[in-house]
Amino acid sequence: MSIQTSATPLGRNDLAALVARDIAPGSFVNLGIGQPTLVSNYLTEEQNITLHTENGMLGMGPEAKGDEIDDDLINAGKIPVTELPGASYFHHADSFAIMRGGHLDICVLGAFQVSATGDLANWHTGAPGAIPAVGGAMDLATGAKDVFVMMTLLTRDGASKLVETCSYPLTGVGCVTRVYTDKAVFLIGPDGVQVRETFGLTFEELQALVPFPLVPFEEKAAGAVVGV
Amino acid sequence: MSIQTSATPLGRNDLAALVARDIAPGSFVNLGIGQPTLVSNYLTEEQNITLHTENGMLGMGPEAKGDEIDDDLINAGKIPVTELPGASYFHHADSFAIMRGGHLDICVLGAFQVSATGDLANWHTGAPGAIPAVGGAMDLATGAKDVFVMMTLLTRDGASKLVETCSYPLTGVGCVTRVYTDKAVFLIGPDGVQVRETFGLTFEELQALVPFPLVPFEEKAAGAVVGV
Amino acid sequence: MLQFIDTVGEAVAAVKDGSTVMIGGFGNAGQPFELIDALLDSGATDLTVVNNNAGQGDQGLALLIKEGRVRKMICSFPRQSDSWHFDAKFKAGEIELELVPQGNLAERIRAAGAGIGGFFTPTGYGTMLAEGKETRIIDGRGQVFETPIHADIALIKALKADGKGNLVYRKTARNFGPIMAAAAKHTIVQVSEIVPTGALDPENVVTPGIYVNSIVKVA
Amino acid sequence: MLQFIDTVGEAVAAVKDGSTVMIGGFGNAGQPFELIDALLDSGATDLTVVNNNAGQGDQGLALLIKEGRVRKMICSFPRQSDSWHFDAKFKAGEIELELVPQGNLAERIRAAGAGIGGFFTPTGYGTMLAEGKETRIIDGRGQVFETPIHADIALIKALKADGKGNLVYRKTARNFGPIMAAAAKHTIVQVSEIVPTGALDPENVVTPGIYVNSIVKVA
Repeated sequence: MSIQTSATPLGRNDLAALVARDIAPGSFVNLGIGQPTLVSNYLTEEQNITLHTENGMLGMGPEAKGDEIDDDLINAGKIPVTELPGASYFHHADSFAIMRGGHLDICVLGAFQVSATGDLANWHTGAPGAIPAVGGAMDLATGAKDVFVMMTLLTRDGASKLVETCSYPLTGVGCVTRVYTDKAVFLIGPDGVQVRETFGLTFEELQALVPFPLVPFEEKAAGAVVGV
Repeated sequence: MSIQTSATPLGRNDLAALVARDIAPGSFVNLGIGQPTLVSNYLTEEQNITLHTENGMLGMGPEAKGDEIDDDLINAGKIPVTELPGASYFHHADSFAIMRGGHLDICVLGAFQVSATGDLANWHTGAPGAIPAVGGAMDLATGAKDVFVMMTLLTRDGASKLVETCSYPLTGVGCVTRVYTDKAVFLIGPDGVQVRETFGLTFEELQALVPFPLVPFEEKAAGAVVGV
Repeated sequence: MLQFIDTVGEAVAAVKDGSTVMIGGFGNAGQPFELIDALLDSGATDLTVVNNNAGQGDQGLALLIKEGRVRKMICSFPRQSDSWHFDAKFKAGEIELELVPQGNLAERIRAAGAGIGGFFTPTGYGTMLAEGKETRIIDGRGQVFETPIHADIALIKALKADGKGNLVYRKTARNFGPIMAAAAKHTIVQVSEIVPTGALDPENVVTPGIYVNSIVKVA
Repeated sequence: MLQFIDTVGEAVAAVKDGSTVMIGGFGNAGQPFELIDALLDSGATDLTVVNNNAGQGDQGLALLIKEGRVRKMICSFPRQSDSWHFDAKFKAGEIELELVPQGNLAERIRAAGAGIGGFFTPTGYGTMLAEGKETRIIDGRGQVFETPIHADIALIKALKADGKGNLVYRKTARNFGPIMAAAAKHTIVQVSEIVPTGALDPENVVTPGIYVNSIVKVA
């Protein structure tokens, strides 16, 4: 197959760099807590990306260090951050109106599972006695124009997180458009799940890991860069 | 009857002064276009009333004159107005949230008809071919804590505008709490329409003009000053 | 992607025949007169226009209506002393009118920008403007179901824009601008001044640049 | 009527047993810690609390929960690494939880302040948080009916207030403050500074004084 682009699986940072490259210049983006936050390290000034944080800000800068730390300026993960020129602040309903009204070009989220039709499960294990917490995950999943997921393809037990139907409680239905994993990049669309590239394994080896039929990427289909 | 307070009917300015006196200190008030606008001339500094205009402002001052005129600062009637210290500006949805969310203590409106149960008709004659225009009337009628109406009691043809059931198209259902007219002040409540005072006629003479039974004011019922 | 455009004519080229166009302003305050004039010159027709009024005198929106370019008006207050062009078209049956209480107009525009599928409001309940609409009693009050108003284009006026498209307005000229910017797919703004990015205090930005597509400075 | 109050203790006297209390803040930013401490001292109990979280560490809301004063939490993100007091009460069945997606929480609070009887939103559709709720398909998207969250009291933190009760906030500490101020019958605000009426630019007021009942300056 010609779609393989790397001889080894991608590490978290390489994956973050790949996601960053795929974001169109001028896009408005929300990066979820955890692994997606790494993407910000690889966005270039030329890309002119504006980052949104759900707690009321556009134009969020890098994590604050030392004297920059201001208790009144944090991100959704409650980490102190900085403000870039051209930033703006707004209240929570206005902030979620940006998310829910379809104004964000891309959000990047972690996941427990993604289904073949783009269902997302990333907020609750459903384990008995577990205390659920949802935050803004459902709003992001439902509201952004494109929802990218970053995750390892397999659980620690070797099960695929890309599944025919999610067994974990859903965050959103049919919302995920791309899945970036250590082993491959998947594009989810009306024609099924396409494999755009694989890392350290062939399409056939990848297919053996995923419990539903995959489709090799066709050049005529959705390309790489997404956003504005 | 002891409720008569004036030997003659009240003129528009005297009526406006009466309404102004009945507004509690510290109230937030919206004055409708036309006759209700006169009320602002009789509000005192001690009352500390804040005026709202639906096109996005709290803390509206008197009409602008001469050099004060600013095309960007108008009221709902599109008249140039002024800004008082402590004013604030907001967009239309936020402005109507103030009205619709029940935050205005009082609005004062004109009317074609008011019914015995407080239905208001003040936006449309319903005449064939008439072009309707509603503006913010329905939002004010439905949203303010108290809706005061100012009008003459009788039409030019001598018909009572206080009616059992409105024949004109409604603005709001059961929303009017008080009616200030040249001939009497009426309080509308669950126990019917009380006459608080009459101007230039007796209760019996007033009753003869109004096509449903009126109730003389009882001291134990709602008093004069309304608002915060 | 945000664009700074030299002329109002180029800016309104985004308006196509059949477009739904929101136009900001209440009275003259906040009316983007230059953009409306450019829209008149552009020839775009069969428009649905969302504005509080339906044109006044012989300028702006009134001329668009006079020239037969507006198929439908969605507004709260069409009839005014000087709305003669609308009045004539309406009486001739040549323009459609959707009359909306002003607060429902504002909230429906806001709903479109905020991704709300519809909402219940007491405004209009029991009146002829609720006829044919779904109603229900909520907490003892009759309420009417209202749906969002989306638009292809918004034409609005602001005071200043920075390099990111962030906007501030002036006094009661703010009115419909912020909610229309959020409700339209493509928002075109005329401003009096373009300031460097960083010159607007982030606390005081009223419309964040995410809602803005095209900015044109009008002298 | 707006009141300027000397102490947080007097300010929170308005909170009664059984009250629904909205508390501003996201993380520590915008948390009215002094008002919450005063509420703890006041002894008010059987409270329903609306906040994004359910207390962190051994301070503020976490202590109210620990002391058994909160009957029910309405929040989006109760479980955190340091939410041990909530976790213990929840596992013991001693506190009720209404878990709400954060955007629905914000929009439901906003709806209460804006007089909206309820609204449809795609958020949560097809998930367990929509179970038992009314749904409908609007423009091809599944949507869930959500109702306003009203409160008796809001406790919020702002940066400055003027003599009319107008408020401005600071950076991401703004968060839930403006919408909670509008949604509660009685809004209590702690501020860092009280400035003379006229000192705040009317263009930059975030919460107009109409939404504010009590202001207390906290050093």
